[in-house]
Amino acid sequence: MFQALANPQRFMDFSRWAAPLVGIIAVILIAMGLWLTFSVPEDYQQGDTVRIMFIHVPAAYMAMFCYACLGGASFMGLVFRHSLADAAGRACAPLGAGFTFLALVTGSLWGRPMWGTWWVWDARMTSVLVLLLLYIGYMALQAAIDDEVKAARAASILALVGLINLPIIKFSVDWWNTLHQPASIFRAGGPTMPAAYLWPLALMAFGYMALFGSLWMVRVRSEVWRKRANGLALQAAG
Amino acid sequence: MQNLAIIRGERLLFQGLDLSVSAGEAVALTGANGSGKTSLLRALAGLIRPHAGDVRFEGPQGKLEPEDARSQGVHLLGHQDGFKATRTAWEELLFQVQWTGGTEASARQASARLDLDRLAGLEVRKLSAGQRRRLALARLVASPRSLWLLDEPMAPLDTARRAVFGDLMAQHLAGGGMIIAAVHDPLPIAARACDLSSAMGPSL
Amino acid sequence: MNGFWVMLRREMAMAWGRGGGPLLALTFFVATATLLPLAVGASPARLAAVAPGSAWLALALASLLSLERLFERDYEDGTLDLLALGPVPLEAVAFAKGLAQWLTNGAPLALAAPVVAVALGAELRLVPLIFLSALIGGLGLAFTGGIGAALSLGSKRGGVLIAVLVLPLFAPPVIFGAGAIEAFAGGLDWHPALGLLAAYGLAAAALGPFAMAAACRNALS
Amino acid sequence: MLDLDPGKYGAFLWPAFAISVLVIGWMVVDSLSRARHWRKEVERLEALRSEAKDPSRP
Repeated sequence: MFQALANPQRFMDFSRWAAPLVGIIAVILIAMGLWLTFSVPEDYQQGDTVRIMFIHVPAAYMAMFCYACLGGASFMGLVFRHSLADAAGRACAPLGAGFTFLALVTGSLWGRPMWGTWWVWDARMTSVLVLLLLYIGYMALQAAIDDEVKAARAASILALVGLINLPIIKFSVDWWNTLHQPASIFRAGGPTMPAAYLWPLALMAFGYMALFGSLWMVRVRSEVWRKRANGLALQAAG
Repeated sequence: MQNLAIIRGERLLFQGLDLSVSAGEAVALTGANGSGKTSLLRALAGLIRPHAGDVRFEGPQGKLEPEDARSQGVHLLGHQDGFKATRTAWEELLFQVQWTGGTEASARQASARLDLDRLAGLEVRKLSAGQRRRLALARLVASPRSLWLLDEPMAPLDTARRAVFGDLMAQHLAGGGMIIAAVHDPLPIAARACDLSSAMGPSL
Repeated sequence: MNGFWVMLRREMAMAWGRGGGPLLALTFFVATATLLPLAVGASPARLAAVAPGSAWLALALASLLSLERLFERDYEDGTLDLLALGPVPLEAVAFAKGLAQWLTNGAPLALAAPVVAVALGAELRLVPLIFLSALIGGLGLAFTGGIGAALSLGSKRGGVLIAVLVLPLFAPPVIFGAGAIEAFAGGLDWHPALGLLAAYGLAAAALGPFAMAAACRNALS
Repeated sequence: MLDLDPGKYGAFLWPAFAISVLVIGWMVVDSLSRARHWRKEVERLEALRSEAKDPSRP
């Protein structure tokens, strides 16, 4: 499948109909998810704040998912030298950073009533914060190098190094968490969650994923157009 | 090299370039600035990846792997000579010679040959451009590598030094070596001209 | 003489040479540590609690300093072109540079770490472990930092950019390094933490050079 | 049916949703506007180029 999409023109034809379609699917899923979010019974302990979980957990999941996509695009870019893979990486990072930022903000708002503070160095929140720093590092490196091809390759190398380090960071933060034992608010996740909550969570997660997929295609399309425009401008000047 | 094409920053420098150099031969690359002379030399040295076409090396026993050929058989002398300003001429020459396969003895010999001995103790930043270029040439002489890739080697040299350099090049060719040099004014040795600006074959 | 040793000898000579060697990094290390009591007050109880941790934090920041010198100068004056055509691949060159960075920058900092920690109120019995964790941690910091240095070649803002790229990757060594000391201080078993620190360092030393070489080739192209 | 009254937790629930809408909104708007901008740019440059090639064509 990847080889087929590697050629820019075929990707543009494919994404012309795929992006809007996936976008519509995303809207439907998120709408249903939100509807359920506000109709499921509140948590006996957390009260209504548990509803924030339905926008926090998908965002935190997307933060990781986008970085995996970023790593995949970087690998394709480095190994197979697809210019589209570089465009995919460049397009994916801001979206991933957005979801990561969302995960941090909603997580802090969700925990606020219980912790009494706006931020607690909880294992999961800390690793999401480090992930946000990795995204910012990727984008900073991409912006710092003038030559676009070199910038894309350097950023791809960084993304792969980050991808290899991600599980290590996750493990080290969890290990560090056991050393310091702060309160963890995320006991709600996992099988102990009442069945009624599973539906909105799944709908929102898939909704976010579809949203990301559609926006990613849109941004890759704009990257392809930007490169074409640069080429034309160069020719006009040349 | 066959059907070589190089793109730098989305600009096609040249394409469809076919050129083969055999032992004892010299090629002078000419062409306007920005026509890709330096990029071609760097592509031959394996630093730049050509957009199309390939570079092949053949040794006495037949085809050589590009990596081996480049790590043992290629000297690249660019605009910058890679010397650290705060280290002494001798320290730098010794490192560069040992790094490219020469020995301390061959370094001493080359330094004497290019009468650099009295500069040995000086820090590189105290040397003139011509002296630094002779120091770089000493590396070429001290470490026996068959292919010399030279980027405007004559620029900082005065006429007397050019003659000395001409002899060195002639000797290198006589010993079965090869030279590809990007130049503006003609080389002091017989060399086949290859104009890059005209090497614009059918558009890609 | 094997290319690797020629390279290592040169890197060591250059690091110890006229550049004053690790003096700058050591001064920065001590300066950062002295700012701590000025910032949080000098009450021994409060300082002692954070002494090992902040010594480790200052160590990580100090190891960032000389990273820019690792590749940038060779890239700018044309040496990197020569290094790419040497008898050993760029990966070996990168490994030599990382090793030299650890020996000429990491080791002195590791020697200074206990002094700084004790000055901040750490108990004397922690000194051997602080030195050990700083030395082992230095390996990971040197090679991961080296990746940042190589990646930022050709960018306009070297120094700060390197910090932004590698500080998130410094999370594991800082956690395991400081964690080992804290575990020891708290009477817990500190061996696993030190083991993980060593594992991170060795992995960085094994994998880092590949990323550094790829980044150098990218910058050279 | 819809429990839209979070009671005292409203001060945390609504900001969380508001920020989510803002950030996702920014992502959508930025992506779409960027795509439209560059598509227009390509069309403008192509028109310019075809015009330069044979000005006779209207």
